[in-house]
Amino acid sequence: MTSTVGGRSPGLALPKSELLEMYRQMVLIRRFEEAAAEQYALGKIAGFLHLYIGEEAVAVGAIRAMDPRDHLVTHYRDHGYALALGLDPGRCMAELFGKSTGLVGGRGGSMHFADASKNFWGGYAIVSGHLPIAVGLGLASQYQDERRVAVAIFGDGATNAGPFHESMNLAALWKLPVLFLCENNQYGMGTAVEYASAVREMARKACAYDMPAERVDGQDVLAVYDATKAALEHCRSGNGPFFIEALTYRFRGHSMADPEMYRSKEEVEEYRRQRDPIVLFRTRLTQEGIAVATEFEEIDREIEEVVAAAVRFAEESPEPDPATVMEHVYAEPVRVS
Amino acid sequence: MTSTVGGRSPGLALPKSELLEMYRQMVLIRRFEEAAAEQYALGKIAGFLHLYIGEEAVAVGAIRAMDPRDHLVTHYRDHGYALALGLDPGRCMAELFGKSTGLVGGRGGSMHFADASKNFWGGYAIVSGHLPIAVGLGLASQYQDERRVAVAIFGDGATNAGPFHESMNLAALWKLPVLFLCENNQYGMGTAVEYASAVREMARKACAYDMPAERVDGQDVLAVYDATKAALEHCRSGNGPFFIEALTYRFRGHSMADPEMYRSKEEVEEYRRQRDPIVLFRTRLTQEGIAVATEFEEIDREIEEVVAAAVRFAEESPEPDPATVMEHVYAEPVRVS
Amino acid sequence: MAREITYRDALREALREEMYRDERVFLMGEDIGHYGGSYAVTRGFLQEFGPKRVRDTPIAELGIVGAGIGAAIGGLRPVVEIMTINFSLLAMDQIVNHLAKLHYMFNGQFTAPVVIRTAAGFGQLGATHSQTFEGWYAHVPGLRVVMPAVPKDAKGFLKSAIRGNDPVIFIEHSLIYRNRGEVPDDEDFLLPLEGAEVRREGTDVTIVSWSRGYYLALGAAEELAREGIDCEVIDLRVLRPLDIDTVVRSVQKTNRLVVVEEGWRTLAMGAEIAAAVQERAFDYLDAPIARVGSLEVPMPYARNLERLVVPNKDRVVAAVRQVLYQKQPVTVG
Amino acid sequence: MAREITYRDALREALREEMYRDERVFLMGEDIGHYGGSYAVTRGFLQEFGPKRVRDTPIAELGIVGAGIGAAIGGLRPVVEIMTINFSLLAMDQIVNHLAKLHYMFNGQFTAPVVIRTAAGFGQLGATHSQTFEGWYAHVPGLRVVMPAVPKDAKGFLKSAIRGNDPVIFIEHSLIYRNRGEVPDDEDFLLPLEGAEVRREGTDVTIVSWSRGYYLALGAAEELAREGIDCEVIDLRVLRPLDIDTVVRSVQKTNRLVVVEEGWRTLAMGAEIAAAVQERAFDYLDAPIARVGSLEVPMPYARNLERLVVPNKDRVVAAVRQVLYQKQPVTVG
Ligand SMILES: Cc1ncc(C[n+]2csc(CCOP(=O)(O)OP(=O)(O)O)c2C)c(N)n1
Ligand SMILES: Cc1ncc(C[n+]2csc(CCOP(=O)(O)OP(=O)(O)O)c2C)c(N)n1
Ligand SMILES: [Mg+2]
Ligand SMILES: [Mg+2]
Repeated sequence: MTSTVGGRSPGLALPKSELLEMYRQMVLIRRFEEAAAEQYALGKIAGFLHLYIGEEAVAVGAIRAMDPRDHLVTHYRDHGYALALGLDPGRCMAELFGKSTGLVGGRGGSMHFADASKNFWGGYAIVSGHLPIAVGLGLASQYQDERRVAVAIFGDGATNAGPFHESMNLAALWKLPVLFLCENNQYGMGTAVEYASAVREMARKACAYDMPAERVDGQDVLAVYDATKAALEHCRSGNGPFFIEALTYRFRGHSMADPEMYRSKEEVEEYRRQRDPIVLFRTRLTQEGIAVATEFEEIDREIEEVVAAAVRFAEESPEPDPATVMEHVYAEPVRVS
Repeated sequence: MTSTVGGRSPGLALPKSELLEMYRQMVLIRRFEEAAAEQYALGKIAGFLHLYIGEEAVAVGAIRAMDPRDHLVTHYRDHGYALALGLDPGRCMAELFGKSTGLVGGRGGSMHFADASKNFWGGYAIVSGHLPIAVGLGLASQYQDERRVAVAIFGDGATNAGPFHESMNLAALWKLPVLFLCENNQYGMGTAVEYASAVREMARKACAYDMPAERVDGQDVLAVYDATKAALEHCRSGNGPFFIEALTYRFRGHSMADPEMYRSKEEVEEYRRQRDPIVLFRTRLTQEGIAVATEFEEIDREIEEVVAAAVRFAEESPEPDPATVMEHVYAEPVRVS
Repeated sequence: MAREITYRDALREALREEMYRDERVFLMGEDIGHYGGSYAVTRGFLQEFGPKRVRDTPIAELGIVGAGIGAAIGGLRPVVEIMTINFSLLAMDQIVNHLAKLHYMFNGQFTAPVVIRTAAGFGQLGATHSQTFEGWYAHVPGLRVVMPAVPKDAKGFLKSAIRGNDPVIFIEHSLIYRNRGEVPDDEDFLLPLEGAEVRREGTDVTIVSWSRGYYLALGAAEELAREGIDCEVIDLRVLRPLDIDTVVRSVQKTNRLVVVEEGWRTLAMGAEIAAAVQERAFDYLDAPIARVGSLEVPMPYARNLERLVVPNKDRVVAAVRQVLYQKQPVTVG
Repeated sequence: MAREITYRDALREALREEMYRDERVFLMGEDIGHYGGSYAVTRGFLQEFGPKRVRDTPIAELGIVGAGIGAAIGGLRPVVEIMTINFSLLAMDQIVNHLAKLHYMFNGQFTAPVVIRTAAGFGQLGATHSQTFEGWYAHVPGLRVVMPAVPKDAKGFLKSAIRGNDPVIFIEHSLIYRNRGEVPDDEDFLLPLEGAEVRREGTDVTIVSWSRGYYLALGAAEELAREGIDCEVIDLRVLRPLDIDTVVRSVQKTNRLVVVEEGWRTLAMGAEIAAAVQERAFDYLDAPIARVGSLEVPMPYARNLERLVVPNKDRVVAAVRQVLYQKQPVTVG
């Protein structure tokens, strides 16, 4: 498994501003989601809310490595990606509140963030169902000679589903620029990898398609950045798809409804203490002499405000106009019946 | 790829009667299908008819290695398996004719042969759709501690479909006694393997599930027998599933409707001349001094009669009774509406 | 003897009793074991019965339904859980092309008695998690489709489904798991997998529904009763085979019919019921049969939009008034 | 200007013209290239357009529909072929949970204009290869579902489908590819993807059908005309959105309706048509609406059994007599 600790990460050569921005994004995701959990408890947010807390390094590292023209599709655990893409936290929170100012006007909620202007084609809630869509985006890129990579985000659980396999095969067969980025957080809902997958390392599944693959420490934002950067380069250069498995861990339940009976409190505590990606990155930047405590603290404070403002914005935004409920079922007008 | 040529095949240690029976079965399949093709041309058989000609060694070698208690499910190209299992050629032909005396009373036709008394749970016509069923049969065996292996027959084309992947993973995850026997005849309908699969060797797909796999010369009936025997032993001993790829070739079109524009006449001729499994086996048995020309000729003559009788039986059998058309939709009585 | 228990507990009892009764019965599905079941129906079962009989599976709806079929052919009695009916679309080929057809296609040689438990429901879950497809399954010869509304039926049907020899699509509803009702004590309490039930007798209009819709129908009937409108309420219970006779008999008495369901109106159960009733009770009908269903949109997340989309008691009341010509016909979604 | 060509050639022309007109249009499907298309619709296309635009795919219905969705989002105009509608069950999740919903779910931000071409049909193909599911697709908001009967519609609809911005399920029929009919010469001949067509005017009874069923309806009408029974025949053409108004207008004239289709009767298109027509033309109906469909069994292979199962002209004639009360009501399957 690739990690940057010990070695010299190319990511460390990023300008300090970018490194701090990565830190900022990770903190933003963390605080945004903590606020979302609170609002959920207050009944302001409903339905499914899948928190990304603990996994922030994956989204932040990956998005930092991407070109703005690259395509992105994710699964339902999508807040982190939206925020790392720079989408407005207010609009993100408003989406969770089901408000008209939300990313998709309140129609999608937590699982269906999207922003076409960022080539973020959405979060999808059918496990593995979005993978063929990523393949198609890769096909569109290749067909139009665009050198854009389609990045697909999914979990360990998704790799056991048929659509994953069909997607991997198609992408490899046609040498499409698709980056399969698997967040192996070791559980699919309450089912540990060992109860769901014949192999424990998701990256091994790429062998069936002769697809290059790499495992990376998903708690190490620089490692994710480095691996993604290299993988994107591979895809962009016409070498076909690439598979990255980012080993990570979610600190919260699968969704807000999760009684978490399938893992021990100790296991979770252990990860929180030892493997918090924000703490790890902060420590790293400190050790490398790139930033000092007060800089982090200032960011932390700023984020508190950003998140508070986001909640306020969501709270104060209007509900969707009921008159629009039938809009956008079809793109073309429907005249009969 | 495993072949018996050169080395000493355990299959050769079979009693002469069994070896000749294998020869007989291969000839039976060949002649049976040639007759079926004729009857198709005469309009006695309709719908889809997928001939197995050229691939006989796979069914005959595999079935010979199986225990009668083992389960079998196949794809639609199923005549060879039925005949190798010893099912009555007359009832097989009658099924093709859609007659009441057919294996399944004329309800299934070519693609849906079955005989529960032989643990042959049917030919299925949705590519890869029967693989999860084989997994379930393996599960039933394991659950009931039966030491029966579930053997699934499928083509190269099926390995690109999602259900294949879900089946492989489940079988490997639960260490089920399932033998995945892939007939790689190098085409799925008119699509050559290279246009359909990211890897050319189907056996490589097992790596994603940590499943042992072997390639075998599917034109060499002894090689198939040997490989299947060993694989079944592996499965029966509680080691989980096994994957065999039998490299073979179909001498006829995909079905009777196939204009065969996707491959050259030369390619087909080459295989017919060099790689006919019947000729290869006959030559082998002759070289090994196991049997002489007159013995083969007698079998050939006998088969002519068997097949002629089968056609007669089919021809003379009655159509299904129209009054039965609604029978067997449900196993339990339906009382309402 | 009977006790009042929840719909969830009725299901739990049915499963437990059948598992104790018959070793061949086992459960298989996503998160039914370590997680405890996404709707807690199987909570504690893994601990009680062990991992052989309570099998957590990979996320592979098609694969596990197919494995259920094979296991059933191989002599077991699988109860396969598909977490929600939305995901059953992934298993559609196994259900329709395999499970429903085996028995007929192979001339009755063998059966595949698989019970597929799944759940409909909604609640700000978004477009892909708020659907219901009972009408699709009810279209398919070879399947039995059950959608109980009350705990007694939940238990009696599930036990019959497990013991029977036909494949059964057993559809629960996430919003009624906590509903309570009387359930007989008898461990051999079984209900035949057919037949609608008149749960409230009335003379003015018939309302047909099932599952959660039944409660909407009942609520509307109670509200209308206060105005002196006397509704007969039928719980359809089983969607295939369809007990249209019970509906027809009721319409012959009331002469008016409203069907209430949660699916999109077009081509849902209500269409079949309306078509079948006009075929058999044409001369009895005093008004067009009305159908109450969801607005024809992918379900929006926002609370206010979702409320507009799904049927509610007011819409049922409006539909009843419509078939009674009490007001200008109202659009009922 | 118009020429008489086959249904197959109409489709071929539509595809070729649109491929020449717009570089973004490409075809993807199993055996559409080297094999030449299982129904020869794309024969020669690989040679004409090359492998970039005529893409043979692995057997992976779900994957290729999904890839079509992604390609469409990415700016292309994919025409995805699913060899037969039976296999579309494997892609059901992509079609229903993804394709149909994207536009709404993401608030209109983008569209996925995928055309899915597929074929219904039968002919001793057995239980898993003889089905038709147009009614299922017509249930789903967000999809347009087209099932043309005549070459002109085949061409005009397919071209419109490719140029339009909505997903379209375009269903052909294996038994009418050789039917001939007039097709305009114009390369910009487009037909809006909505609207039924009255193809034969009549006064006594309305017969509604589509695709191959239309020919059964027409045959029955011609036979009945000899006895002086004057049938109006409507080709429904598009199943979603459903042009019920055209049917209602006709029924207001004829007062009697027969629906003819190939699917199992229960919960098929005929159910919706019957339900919708009784809603809107209740007072005009002089007889129960009759539905002719397939017997409710998995399709048997044997010729004589298959003949019993599928609808035929005689059954349509019997249904017409039934709604005319000409004889004792006949069971129409
Ligand atoms: C096809 C399908 N089956 C089941 C579910 C229910 N479900 C939602 S998330 C999830 C677990 C997914 O696990 P994984 O892919 O590892 O992603 P993670 O949630 O761990 O990020 C399940 C089973 C679903 N949404 N879609
Ligand atoms: C799901 C599905 N898609 C497509 C088809 C049509 N079809 C029938 S056989 C076949 C090719 C299968 O190839 P392979 O698995 O290699 O088996 P082979 O016919 O070569 O023995 C195809 C595409 C089908 N029956 N099922
Ligand atoms: Mg996970
Ligand atoms: Mg093949």
